[in-house]
Amino acid sequence: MTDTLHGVAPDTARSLLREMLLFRRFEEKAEEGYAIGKIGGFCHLHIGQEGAAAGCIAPLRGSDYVISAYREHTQAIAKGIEPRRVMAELFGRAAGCSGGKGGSMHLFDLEKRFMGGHGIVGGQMPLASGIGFSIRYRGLDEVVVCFMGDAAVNQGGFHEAMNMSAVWDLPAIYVVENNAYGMGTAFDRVSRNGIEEKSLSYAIPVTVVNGQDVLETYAVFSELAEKVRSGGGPQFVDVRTYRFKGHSMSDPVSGTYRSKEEVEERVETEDPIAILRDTLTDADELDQETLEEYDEAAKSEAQDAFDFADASPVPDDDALYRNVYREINPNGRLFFDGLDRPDFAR
Amino acid sequence: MTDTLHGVAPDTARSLLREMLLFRRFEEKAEEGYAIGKIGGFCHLHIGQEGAAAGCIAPLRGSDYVISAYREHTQAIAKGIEPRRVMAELFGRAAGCSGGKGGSMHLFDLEKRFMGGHGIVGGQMPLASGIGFSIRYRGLDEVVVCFMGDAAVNQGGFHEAMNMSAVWDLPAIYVVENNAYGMGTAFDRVSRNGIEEKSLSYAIPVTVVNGQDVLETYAVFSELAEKVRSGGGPQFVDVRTYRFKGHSMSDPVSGTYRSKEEVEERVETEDPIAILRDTLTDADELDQETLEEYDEAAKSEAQDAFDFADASPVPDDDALYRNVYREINPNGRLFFDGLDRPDFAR
Amino acid sequence: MAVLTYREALNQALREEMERDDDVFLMGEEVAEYDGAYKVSKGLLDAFGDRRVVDSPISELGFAGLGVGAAMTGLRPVIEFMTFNFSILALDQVLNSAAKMNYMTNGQIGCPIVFRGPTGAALQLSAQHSQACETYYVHAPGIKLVTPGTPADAKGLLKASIRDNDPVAFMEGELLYNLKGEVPEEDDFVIPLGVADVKREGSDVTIVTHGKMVNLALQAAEKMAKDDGVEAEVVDLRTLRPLDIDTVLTSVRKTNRAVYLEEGWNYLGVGAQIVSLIQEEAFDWLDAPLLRVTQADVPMPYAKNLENLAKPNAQRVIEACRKVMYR
Amino acid sequence: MAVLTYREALNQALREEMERDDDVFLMGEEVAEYDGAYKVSKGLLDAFGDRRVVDSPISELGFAGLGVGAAMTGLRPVIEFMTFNFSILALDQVLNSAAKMNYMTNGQIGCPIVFRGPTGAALQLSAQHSQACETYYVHAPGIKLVTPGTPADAKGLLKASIRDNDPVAFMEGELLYNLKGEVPEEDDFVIPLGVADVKREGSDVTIVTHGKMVNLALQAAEKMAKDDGVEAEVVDLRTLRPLDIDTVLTSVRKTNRAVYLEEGWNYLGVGAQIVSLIQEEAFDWLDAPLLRVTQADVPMPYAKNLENLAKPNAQRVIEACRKVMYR
Ligand SMILES: Cc1ncc(C[n+]2csc(CCOP(=O)(O)OP(=O)(O)O)c2C)c(N)n1
Ligand SMILES: Cc1ncc(C[n+]2csc(CCOP(=O)(O)OP(=O)(O)O)c2C)c(N)n1
Ligand SMILES: [Mg+2]
Ligand SMILES: [Mg+2]
Repeated sequence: MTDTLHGVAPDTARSLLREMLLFRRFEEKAEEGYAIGKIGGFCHLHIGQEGAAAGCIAPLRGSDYVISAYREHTQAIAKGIEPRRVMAELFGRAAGCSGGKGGSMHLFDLEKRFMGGHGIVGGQMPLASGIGFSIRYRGLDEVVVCFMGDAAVNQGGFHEAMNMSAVWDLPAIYVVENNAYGMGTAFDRVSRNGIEEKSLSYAIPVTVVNGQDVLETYAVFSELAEKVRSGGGPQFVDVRTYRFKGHSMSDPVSGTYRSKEEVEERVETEDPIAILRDTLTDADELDQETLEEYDEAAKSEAQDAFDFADASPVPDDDALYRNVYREINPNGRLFFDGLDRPDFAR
Repeated sequence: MTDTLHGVAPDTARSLLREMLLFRRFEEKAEEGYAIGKIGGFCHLHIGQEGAAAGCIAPLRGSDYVISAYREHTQAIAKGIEPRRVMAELFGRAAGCSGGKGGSMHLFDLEKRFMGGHGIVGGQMPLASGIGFSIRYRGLDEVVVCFMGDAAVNQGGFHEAMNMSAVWDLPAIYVVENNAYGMGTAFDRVSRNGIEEKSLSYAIPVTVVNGQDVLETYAVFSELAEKVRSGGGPQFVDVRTYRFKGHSMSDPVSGTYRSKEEVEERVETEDPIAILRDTLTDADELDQETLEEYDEAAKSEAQDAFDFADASPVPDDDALYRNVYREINPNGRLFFDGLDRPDFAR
Repeated sequence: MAVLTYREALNQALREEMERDDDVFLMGEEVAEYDGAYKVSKGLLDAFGDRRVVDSPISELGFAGLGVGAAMTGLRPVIEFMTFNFSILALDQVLNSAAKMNYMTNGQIGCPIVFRGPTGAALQLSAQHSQACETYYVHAPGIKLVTPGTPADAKGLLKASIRDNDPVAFMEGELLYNLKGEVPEEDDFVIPLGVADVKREGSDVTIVTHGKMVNLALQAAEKMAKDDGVEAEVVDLRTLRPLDIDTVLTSVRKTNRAVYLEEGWNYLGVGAQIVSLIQEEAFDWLDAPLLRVTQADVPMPYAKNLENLAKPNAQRVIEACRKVMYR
Repeated sequence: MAVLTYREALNQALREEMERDDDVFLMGEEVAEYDGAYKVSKGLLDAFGDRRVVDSPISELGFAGLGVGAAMTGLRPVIEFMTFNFSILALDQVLNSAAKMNYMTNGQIGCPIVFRGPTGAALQLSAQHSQACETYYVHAPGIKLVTPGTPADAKGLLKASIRDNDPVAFMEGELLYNLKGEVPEEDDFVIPLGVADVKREGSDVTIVTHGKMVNLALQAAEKMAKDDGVEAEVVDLRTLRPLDIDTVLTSVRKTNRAVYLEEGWNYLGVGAQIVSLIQEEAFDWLDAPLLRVTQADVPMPYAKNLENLAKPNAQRVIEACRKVMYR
């Protein structure tokens, strides 16, 4: 039993299932919101990769940090941001977790220690090392988990951040959500070797995980988080996963870069939700009824988030100039645009 | 015999000795020129590292490219630029290989295929990959050799350039002149592992060479150059060497970062010139008289370069605006400074 | 004249130059198999193969520098930045290698390279994907900057940029790619760099602008003509370096007043230099201070209502024109 | 008042702020064991240990971004760029992370960080080591820019910059480090950002400038007073964002003419913005066009004679002043 569950307690396993169902239903709602024009800009869905979000983040503490790229809706929820506030952000509403100013690519919640939501590929890497540096500087037993896509490892910032983390033994876990493609580019067209070798130059230990098996992912991250927490230094993880949808809502699901057949086959055989469902069912830890219950709950929470976002007001006009600076110096001019501005924006 | 000579023909070995003697004497003259204010700016001497310049470049063809950083005086000479034109450049004279506009850090000679002379640490790395790309694009059997210091491997540009070279199998040899320090920083303070592991992330083969043994270096590079030339793809080389002088003329030879004793000991035991002298002497391939002859020749060539530079005129005033652009478009304004400019600089 | 989209015009220019000269190649993210993130390079992989149309890793500093190295040996790379927002990562290679190479080498080694892609804001792409990058590319000498606002200019100027022997930054716009316009069909249509274009004649006020904003300037001008009977002259700089300041001065000497319109930020936006040149060279002709219409001085917000407030619009252009006309 | 060098003044400011606040740390190349490439951090490693004075790898993008990440969690990093020339490699983290963070997070996450180091040319360091970087740091909102020209300003403004809750770029100069000047000894000497300083009073012409050039402006002013009996007012902006434009306008309304002096390039050099603001806000007070004295529009050459031709000098400032005074 516990074998197929990778030593994960059945209750935990079930809560991971519920989480993944919520992520799936949430992203479907986001897809809908985008289709009817309530969500704008770029919108990158996590459908197919829910195992990584749930399995990597569930083992963390509230005081641990998570930082990511732009495909981060479900990670934000996994770290504790209410789905309502995530959806409201996608809708560009004041109640959004970034006040409507960030949007899909820039979800933030300092209290939940979800540090974004970054749009420059690889840009979050040095930031993560900085968060790790700060944890070490203050002698805390916290951990920072940094998500990136496979294509991000080719950025210079990856190299520099990994090296500094190794040199200073920072409490950081660098996680590649390896879905094998960066937009339309298969990873093997932009690298001679695999992700699992990308930390060799820094002597940072690597672990390869099947991200479609959330239980394996959960088990591995529970162990890694404690290793890092107890001063073991940085870790690198190659989480094998697959993107079921297009790169963003404006990109095709398949095309020259991957065939319809490939996608169908992976969706068929590697859906992290189906895999966990079957594991639990085989282990007599889940019945159809319970599953449907979970799914209904997920659907209604996603719908609730959608309705909340849809009903909530857009930012007031003054928000345009708010938060450009934290400190409006009493002397001198900070703003230059010849427009009428609220008094606080001199 | 041939054993201690690493299979290098005695004549070749003797010419390598003459080269290194010239490099040493040339750098001593540069040191003198800087001390009396005839050379300005930053001036980075290669004394102690002559083995790398001679051993890595001598095996190359005239049609092969060399590109480097700012510690490149002797490499420029090794690739065929007349010492007179190199010294004149250090003096900032019109007869310099960069017309006096580049100086010590920016030596160039397109005909000799010496592609600089670059001052931004790591900046030459992507350029080298571009030269390699161009060789492959044109289907030529040329090779590009790119020199860098040990500290340069921590630059993002190193990472990106190495990866692209691996992906596209570029005919490039990336050579780290590993003198164990970047300015005052010992490499082991800015990396967890050694230079020899820095190409693992790209699956580029690495070779470690004792750069103080010019014959070993020559032998290894003769082999690598042909491998790369015949389509073997990029190579990475960790050339172990040591800087006998300060980082630049304005830096101390020793200090908190390395002890006087350490420097003295390395100079004593690891002078590439002394090592080759002894090897040849032991192999009965060199006598005292010949050695002195060689050294006299080197001294007078260095002195000749110095005198030539000292006697040659500075660039004319119009040179200030020459070569900012290759093409002065007939329409529109290209220069903005409100100064009187020669007619060609509209 | 054929009616083409801005995207098609760029595609034609690339095609024609690649056919003309085997030294021209295109490199960037998604340019080959994906036909380009914005489909500008559609069909080029099929036409020229993967030797000349090359998908790169996400390594802006690296492939920009690789392009410079290739140009140092005489190739003529066209480097596509998916957007110029990402090119900030590559700026060191642009400024310290490309722009300075010909000078540092005393003219031995040139750098005939084009860096191209969209600049500025599209729709709700938020702070990190909406930055107008002209300032970062025009401040330093040694590189030229081209900013076409119409399909015809896009084609004629891209061909000229590829043939130019110096580094050229060529800035497009996501919101321009679908713009339709007439493009001359003559078989080698080239527009020389450094020639501004008076897109609309008028004698009451001069609106100077570049790139995407040309179309907004024309809208504003038409509206003013209808509503206020004011005839604004719209001067499209087209290339920011070389800069055809004479055409601007001629217009200002006629209208005695001018407004600079650009989509980016105000503090050292392009307009600051144009204003500084106009007041220096046409001081006695000015009847009013030169005004500038720019983006609000904030990072671009995501929310649609805020984004609309942040971007320049016709009303603001009209108000600025009225102001310099003391109406 | 104690007489200190600019270098000593910076060192004192760092020391005092690090003593005052454990959240302040210094990171950069050679800042610890080597005491700093230019010895600005001399003795700080001994005083504060390697937890707070940290030698970094040569990874500008990386350690700038690391600083931003640390600031996101409330630390107050001082990131030293050996020179700002190298910071172009880090510009993405400065613009896309530091400057936009507080806005993108709707004020949840600030970025109290200082990026400091020398900018502009020293002596014969050639094209890649002689670039004035102000333009790249002042164009985008969300970051402040400080450019002290004297030891007192260096100390008072560095302390203010470290305490400021926003990202601040703090630009020094190799050629300033040995400059001596009086520095108040009061035990917490802070100069608020956004206050320009009239370094010399005069009624005939206004010279506006910043940073290193302040001293050249004063030389030129003294020479004019001696040779031509002309009294120039020298306004040192000290901080470019926030910008004390009022002090500039007050001076120009008095002298009715102004010259902007800076060491960098002309096209979108800082002076372009100041000119654009002055002509907009003091149009009717101007008796002559505003002129600018800048570096020659070329990459900095190595040869001493060419470098001297390229750099601004007192004679050029004087000629510009004469011109705006129609003499
Ligand atoms: C520096 C930079 N270059 C290019 C882009 C455009 N872009 C956005 S996502 C993406 C692909 C990234 O793929 P990967 O890292 O594998 O993440 P995934 O989308 O697969 O999750 C690209 C090229 C960007 N945002 N930033
Ligand atoms: C991007 C960049 N950062 C910093 C510097 C300043 N700098 C010049 S040389 C140097 C040390 C380089 O050491 P290494 O690469 O080992 O070469 P070596 O001097 O030992 O030959 C530094 C930090 C620079 N020129 N460029
Ligand atoms: Mg991917
Ligand atoms: Mg070294």
